[in-house]
Amino acid sequence: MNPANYLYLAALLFTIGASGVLLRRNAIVLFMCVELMLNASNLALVTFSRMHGNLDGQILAFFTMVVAAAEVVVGLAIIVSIFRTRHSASVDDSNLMKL
Amino acid sequence: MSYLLSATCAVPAAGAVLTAALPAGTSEARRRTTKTVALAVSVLTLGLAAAIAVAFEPGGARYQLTESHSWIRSFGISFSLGADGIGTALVLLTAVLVPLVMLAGWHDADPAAPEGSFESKRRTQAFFALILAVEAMVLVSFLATDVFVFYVFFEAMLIPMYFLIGGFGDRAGGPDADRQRSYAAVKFLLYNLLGGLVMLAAVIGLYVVAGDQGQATFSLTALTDAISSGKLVIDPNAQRALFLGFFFAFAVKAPMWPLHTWLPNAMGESTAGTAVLITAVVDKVGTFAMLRFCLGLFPDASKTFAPVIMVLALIGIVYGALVAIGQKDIKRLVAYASISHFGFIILGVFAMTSQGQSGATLYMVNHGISTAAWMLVAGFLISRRGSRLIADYGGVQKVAPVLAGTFLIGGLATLSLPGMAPFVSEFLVLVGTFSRYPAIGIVATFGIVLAALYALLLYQRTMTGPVKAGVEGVRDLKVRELAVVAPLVALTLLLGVYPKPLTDLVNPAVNDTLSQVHRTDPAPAHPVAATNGGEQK
Amino acid sequence: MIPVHALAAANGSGPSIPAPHIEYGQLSPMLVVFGAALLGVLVEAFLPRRLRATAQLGVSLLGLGGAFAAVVVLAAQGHGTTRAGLLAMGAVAIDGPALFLQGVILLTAVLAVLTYAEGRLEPRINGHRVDAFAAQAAAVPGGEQERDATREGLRTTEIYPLTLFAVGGMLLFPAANDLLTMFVALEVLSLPLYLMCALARRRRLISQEAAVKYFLLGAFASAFFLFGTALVYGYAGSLQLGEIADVVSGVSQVTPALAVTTQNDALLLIGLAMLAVGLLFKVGAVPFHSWTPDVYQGAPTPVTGFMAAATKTAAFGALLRLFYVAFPGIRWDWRPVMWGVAILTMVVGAVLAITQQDVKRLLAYSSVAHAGFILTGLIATDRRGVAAVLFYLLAYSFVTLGAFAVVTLVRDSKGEATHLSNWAGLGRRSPLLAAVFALFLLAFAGIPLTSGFTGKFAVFQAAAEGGATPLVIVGVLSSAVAAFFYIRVIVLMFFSDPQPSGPAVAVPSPLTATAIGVGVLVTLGLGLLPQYFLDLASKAALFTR
Amino acid sequence: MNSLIPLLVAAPLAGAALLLLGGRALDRLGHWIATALAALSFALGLALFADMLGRDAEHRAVTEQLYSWIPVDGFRADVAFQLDQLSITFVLLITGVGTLIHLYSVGYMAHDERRRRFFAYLNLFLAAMLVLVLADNYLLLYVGWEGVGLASFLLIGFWQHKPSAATAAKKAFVVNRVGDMGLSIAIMLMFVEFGSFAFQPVFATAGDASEGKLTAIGLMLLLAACGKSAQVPLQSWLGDAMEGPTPVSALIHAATMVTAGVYLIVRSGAIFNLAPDAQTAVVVVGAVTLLFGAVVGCAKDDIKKALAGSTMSQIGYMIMAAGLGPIGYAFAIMHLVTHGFFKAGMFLGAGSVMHGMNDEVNMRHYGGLRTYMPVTFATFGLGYLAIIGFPGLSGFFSKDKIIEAAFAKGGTEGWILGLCALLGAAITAFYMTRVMVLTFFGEKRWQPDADGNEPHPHESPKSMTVPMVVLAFGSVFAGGLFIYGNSFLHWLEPVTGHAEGDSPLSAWTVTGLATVCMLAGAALAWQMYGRNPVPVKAPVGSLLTRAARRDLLQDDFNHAVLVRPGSALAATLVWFDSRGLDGLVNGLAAAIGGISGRLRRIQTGYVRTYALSMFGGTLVLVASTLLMRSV
Repeated sequence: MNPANYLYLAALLFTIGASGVLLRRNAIVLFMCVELMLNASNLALVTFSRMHGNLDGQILAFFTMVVAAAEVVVGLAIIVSIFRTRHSASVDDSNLMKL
Repeated sequence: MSYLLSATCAVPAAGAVLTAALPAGTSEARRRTTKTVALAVSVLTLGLAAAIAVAFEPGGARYQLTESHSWIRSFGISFSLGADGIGTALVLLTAVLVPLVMLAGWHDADPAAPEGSFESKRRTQAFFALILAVEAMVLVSFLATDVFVFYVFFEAMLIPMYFLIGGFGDRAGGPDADRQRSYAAVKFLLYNLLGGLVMLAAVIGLYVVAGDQGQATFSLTALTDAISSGKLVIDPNAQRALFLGFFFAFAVKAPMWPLHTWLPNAMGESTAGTAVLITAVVDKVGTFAMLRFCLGLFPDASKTFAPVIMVLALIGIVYGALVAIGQKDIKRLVAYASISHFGFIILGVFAMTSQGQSGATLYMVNHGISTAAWMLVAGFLISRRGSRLIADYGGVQKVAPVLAGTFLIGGLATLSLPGMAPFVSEFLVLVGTFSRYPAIGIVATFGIVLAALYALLLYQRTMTGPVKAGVEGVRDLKVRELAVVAPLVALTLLLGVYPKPLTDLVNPAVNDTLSQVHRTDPAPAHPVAATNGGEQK
Repeated sequence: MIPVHALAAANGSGPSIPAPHIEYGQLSPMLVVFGAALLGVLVEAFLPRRLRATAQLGVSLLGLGGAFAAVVVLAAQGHGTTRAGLLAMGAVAIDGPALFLQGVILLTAVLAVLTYAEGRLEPRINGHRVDAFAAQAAAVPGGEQERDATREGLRTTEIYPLTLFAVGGMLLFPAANDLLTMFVALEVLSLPLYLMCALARRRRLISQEAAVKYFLLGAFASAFFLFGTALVYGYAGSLQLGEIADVVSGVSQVTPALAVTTQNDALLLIGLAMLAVGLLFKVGAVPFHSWTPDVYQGAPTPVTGFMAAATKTAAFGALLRLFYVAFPGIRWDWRPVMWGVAILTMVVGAVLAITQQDVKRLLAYSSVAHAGFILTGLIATDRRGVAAVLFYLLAYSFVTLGAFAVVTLVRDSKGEATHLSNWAGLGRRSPLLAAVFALFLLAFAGIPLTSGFTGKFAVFQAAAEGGATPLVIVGVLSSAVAAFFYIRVIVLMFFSDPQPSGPAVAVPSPLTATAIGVGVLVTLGLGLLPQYFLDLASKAALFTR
Repeated sequence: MNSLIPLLVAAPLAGAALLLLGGRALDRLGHWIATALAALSFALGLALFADMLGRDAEHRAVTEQLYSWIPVDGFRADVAFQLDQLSITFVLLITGVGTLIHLYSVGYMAHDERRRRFFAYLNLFLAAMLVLVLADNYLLLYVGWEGVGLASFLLIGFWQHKPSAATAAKKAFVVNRVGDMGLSIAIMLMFVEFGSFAFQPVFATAGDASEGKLTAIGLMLLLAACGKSAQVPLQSWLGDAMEGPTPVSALIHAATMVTAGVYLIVRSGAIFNLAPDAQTAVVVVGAVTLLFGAVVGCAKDDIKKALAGSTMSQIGYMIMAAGLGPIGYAFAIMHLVTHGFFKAGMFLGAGSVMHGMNDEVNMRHYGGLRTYMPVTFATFGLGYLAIIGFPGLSGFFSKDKIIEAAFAKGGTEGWILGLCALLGAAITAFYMTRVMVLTFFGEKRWQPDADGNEPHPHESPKSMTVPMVVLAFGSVFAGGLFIYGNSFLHWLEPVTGHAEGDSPLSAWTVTGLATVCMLAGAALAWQMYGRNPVPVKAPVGSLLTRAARRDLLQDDFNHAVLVRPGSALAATLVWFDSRGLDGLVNGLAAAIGGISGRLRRIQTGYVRTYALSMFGGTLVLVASTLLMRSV
């Protein structure tokens, strides 16, 4: 299969993720969309790794997964604490500071 | 290497720190200590300035007593000082005026508010320390022979000046005096900062342009030497842009029409002493720098722009005088009169004749002295009556004849009465202008009529006529105030009758400047016979 | 680059894996900081509560101090200049810029940690001194649990290890020599910061809001960075900056795969742009700046100070390395774009700051404008530009830290009084403090004889020499606009009457006083006698690859 | 001997300084010190005069170089005095009349609490006036020129508590400044043309310059002369200047300062001789003013203002004579000197009358004073006879010579000028007779003053009458002395040169005509005021009378053409400065603030908006990076 297709898929996933960040209100969903973007990058990395015949991309993909996990930990902690305060996971409710 | 120049600058700087560090407190004794220390420092500075004048040989090199200390090597900057005739004259002016300003403002920083309010306990210390800080920075500006050093102090002096304007008023304003004063201070700072920042771009540009040709230095002497010897050739367009960058800053500081509108606010809202510092000392850095930096570094661009600048200066002369005539506020009137005078100075600088430039330099000194006298007496008057409005005065001469008399002398000096110092300089400027630009010279001469109008109208309205209600209680000048005015009046008369020491000091530097711009005086059409000309020295 | 055949070869030779060569000595600053962070975690776990605060402070200061000492030693040994090199198989570069910025970050962190430990500002609770951080971060604001925690005088001492982790990431960030390391460093420095933002004792709602905003946007930006990494990797077939540079400028050997991918410049350019997005987000450049005011305002002020100073330093370090090491070959592509970003950043930052009413937001916008000024130095694309940026970051860090430290001192009953109207007349009540803050503001405004001026002069000069005269002019003009709001604050402090019920200025402990004092000294020192540090920056201004 | 010249100036200058700085300690003696110093100066003048007489005509002019004043490259201004026949004439007039008026003022100002200051100003005036006439270059002359202006300002406004006095003082100074502008420009022109503005070199080289340049210089000098000597169009200040104490009017605004314009033109003869167009302008100004002043003098009821009109008119004669060139210079000066005597005498007489009449100045409130103030009447009467040109008295000779010279100008011009001068003589006789009759003859029309005090006219004290008597002697005999053997003409000839004109009328015809005119004018006045009762309140009068009372609408003209537009301009500029220029600056600041306020709104506080801006920013960044490559 033409490796370009994987790249197209990666780009598509990335765009979907980014759109999700822009469109969804729920903080958790929003964060999942970011994860999607990271995974799109992973896909691209693995594809390129394959194309170039070296492992750098794949290694980075593993790192990405670890980082994503760490992000989840931190992110969920923050989101949960704000949910407990506000009883809402909508990011649009966090709007005290502006202008 | 002599350390006289840096000592002269360092003494007031150290004095400022010392004064600021004196113990705080609002007791009379504490305040007097502060004032005495500050005054002593400024007198010491005067002594050092006098030493410079004595050590300076008018016939010698352009820059004397030079010293150079490595400062920021990375940018080719050294802390270089050097006195030339023009700088020395202005150093003397500054050193003379500062003690007088302090003496005049002896009580300006006394607590204004009743005990227990939020008035700072360091008010007095701050006031005198700021004055000394301004003095130090002004002195460095007059003596700097490094473009960067000049720039730094040119710009840095804004800050103490800003606090002087914003923090200490003359207590004669209306109900929103505080707001007006902080507006004035901000306006002063922003205007000048904008000018300074534009100049910063030009300073950097100059360094880059010079660096491209292997002259990566900020040393004024090195740059001017390279320019006059042709080692450094700045492309005309670049030269014009750089000139405008420098000139803009100086024109704001000077201030030249139409960049002058900060001055009336600043002088109107601050204390009389501060107003004198602004117009007589700080603003002189602007006109001084035109002479030293604009002409020295960008001779061709200076010549290109000279006619435009002359016209703006001319507008300033007439405009300033007319607006002065229409003023209702004494201090603003003096401010507009100064704007008119700055027009003359700029005219003299850019006429590029030896009379014009000598006149402009003398003008800086003389305007400093005469306006100081005028403004300080006005300040004494305002402090007594508590109002700046001309309409609140009338018949003061009846109750305070000496005050009225000195005020008249200040006014007469301002209108350049022959026999007083400003006449010498004004006439030189006019002659110098006329010999190259006759039309501009003639219109500028019209300024002397307008000057008579605003000066005498002010005198007539405030001092003569029946005694107005509220003026009866005005006391005549006290000894301290006389001690302020007397030297100024004496200098005005002395330099009017015998300006030779000053002209001798200034002439060589002026000739050097003229040779930098490759200008010679226009020759008379039909010179008088050689026997008469031969006597000229 | 770890080629596949190398691993295969290792397999062939036997069960032992050749250990990668790690230069522990040269990595010691980071190792010390991470070690201290882990120690901090242990302290948190095992030490009784009453000892924790002191112990954490000690551990942090020792760790940071030790790391700084290591940096100094490394620099003295010439690792910044002659012995600069790539370490850990090319993952990390220890060279002049890296060491210089690590030094700056460590010093800033020391001062920041001092302000964390400040215990005299908040009123004592049941005899317990408390600091600026939440009693119990997990407790619901205003809830029963929080009240209990507060009554018991609890303190979030986790802030210290978190900070140390962040510092570790920051140390690595400007030293990262491949995109993988850079990404990891980015996350390591970011994740603790997200948490730290949420830890304010007062106004916990906005603190949490700041955290969530920072987190979501930070993660979003990281995603861009990562995708950019993927694209650049796709183009160059390598993550190491030096090798990318070789491919970009066409000096490396062309493998068949490279022959295909380098056909497609879009990969490179889009990748570069997305990498830049990730980093520009961190430095707060327009249009990626929108998090700055909210986060700066909401985060606990000591954290804001740390974040504003150190994050910016680290991120600019990474940005410099990225552009100067990996992409000098296509500078004609990215320079114009960065021009635009710089101009936009300077102008928008300055203009938006004018109408701000909150001192922390004001400083946030000011930091945006400063990011723009620093970018002009970056655009110079020569050694002088690097030196200028390094110097500017040094100057800026201390001013920023000092300024935020001053902000912590102006308080009323509800905590810090950050609304500008509360600052009216401060100069009459506490002239010294107001004078110090004024000094910082003047340094921000770039008034001569302060460090801000020297820095600004350096970057503008570098930019002008690099041919970016219009940038200098825009910079100068936006400096004038920026001056307006700094001066506005000074006017408010000195020339306005104090409000009768206005805030009081708390008397700080020596900890905060030290932080402020050092800030003042550095501000004046770099303004009056900058030569030594300019030399240092200029010596350090060469990237190794 | 020459070293005494600076002392001439120094003596009164020292007096001024001493009196101003000396404070109250000198209140009791100050006036005598001032008078003594004035007398000393006069004595020095006499000594120098005697010394000069002892030398040949060619060697009489001497120069005393004091020091280099403004040494700038290519520019040389010295403080140097030149004493020649012309200047010694002035020196003697100034110090002589000046001393007398000092003496007079001792009595006149006896009750003024600021007498010391008055004498200081008088001394200051003497010093400045002496600098003016002794200067050897135009710039130093300028110092004296404005110095007398200053003294005039101080003395007109001496009673500063009166707003009218203060206004008049300022007006005098400002109007004079317009003239001074002319002098400045003239000096600048000379400098550009000759590289010098000292008398000797400029006059020696004047011939090299083009006539256009010389005309320009001449016109500028004329402008200066118009200001100082109250000639049309800068005449308006003189009438108001009568607000000053009467001795001031006598000394400054009759005898000396106002004649400085004549001095300037005569001194600059070398330039004017080469610039006929400028000369024409001078005679036109002189002729117009002599009629103008005379007409104004006819309508005034204020004795001092009537005399001021007369002064203006008489100086018009002198200016006209000076404009005639070498045929008139000497006569201009001669009339100047005789006028100095009789006009000063009459002013002192007027002062004496006012002194006796509770400071009343309205002649309609006088009448029949001759018996109450016999000395005043006699001296004033002699002055009167002198000014109207009664045969044998000094005015007769000097004025006659000017009329002759006017006719001698030749051609139509000569006729016009001559007839003007004759007409002027007739009007002079008319208004002076009117003054004489209203004051000293007829019935008493005395009115109580504002406080209700009835006047008790009495003769003035000796200190006042003695100077009047001395001046009356001068009024009677000076003319004859000067004309005897054309001594004055020969005396001045080395300085001014002399030429005989080509008169269409014989000298005797002119004398006859002048006498007839004089008699006609006097008779008309007698008819109108002597034979008919004089109304205490001035009748409305004809249009011309009303206009003349308002100084022929000069102030109305100046007000409409200069003052009102000027203040409107100033007000407009004040508005423009605060609203226009400053508005622009504040507007710019407000605009940036406005932009900031708008731009703030993109900071909505919503995370998703921020994300959107980042996303958009990324797209732009990517797009522009790609675009850069394709460009």
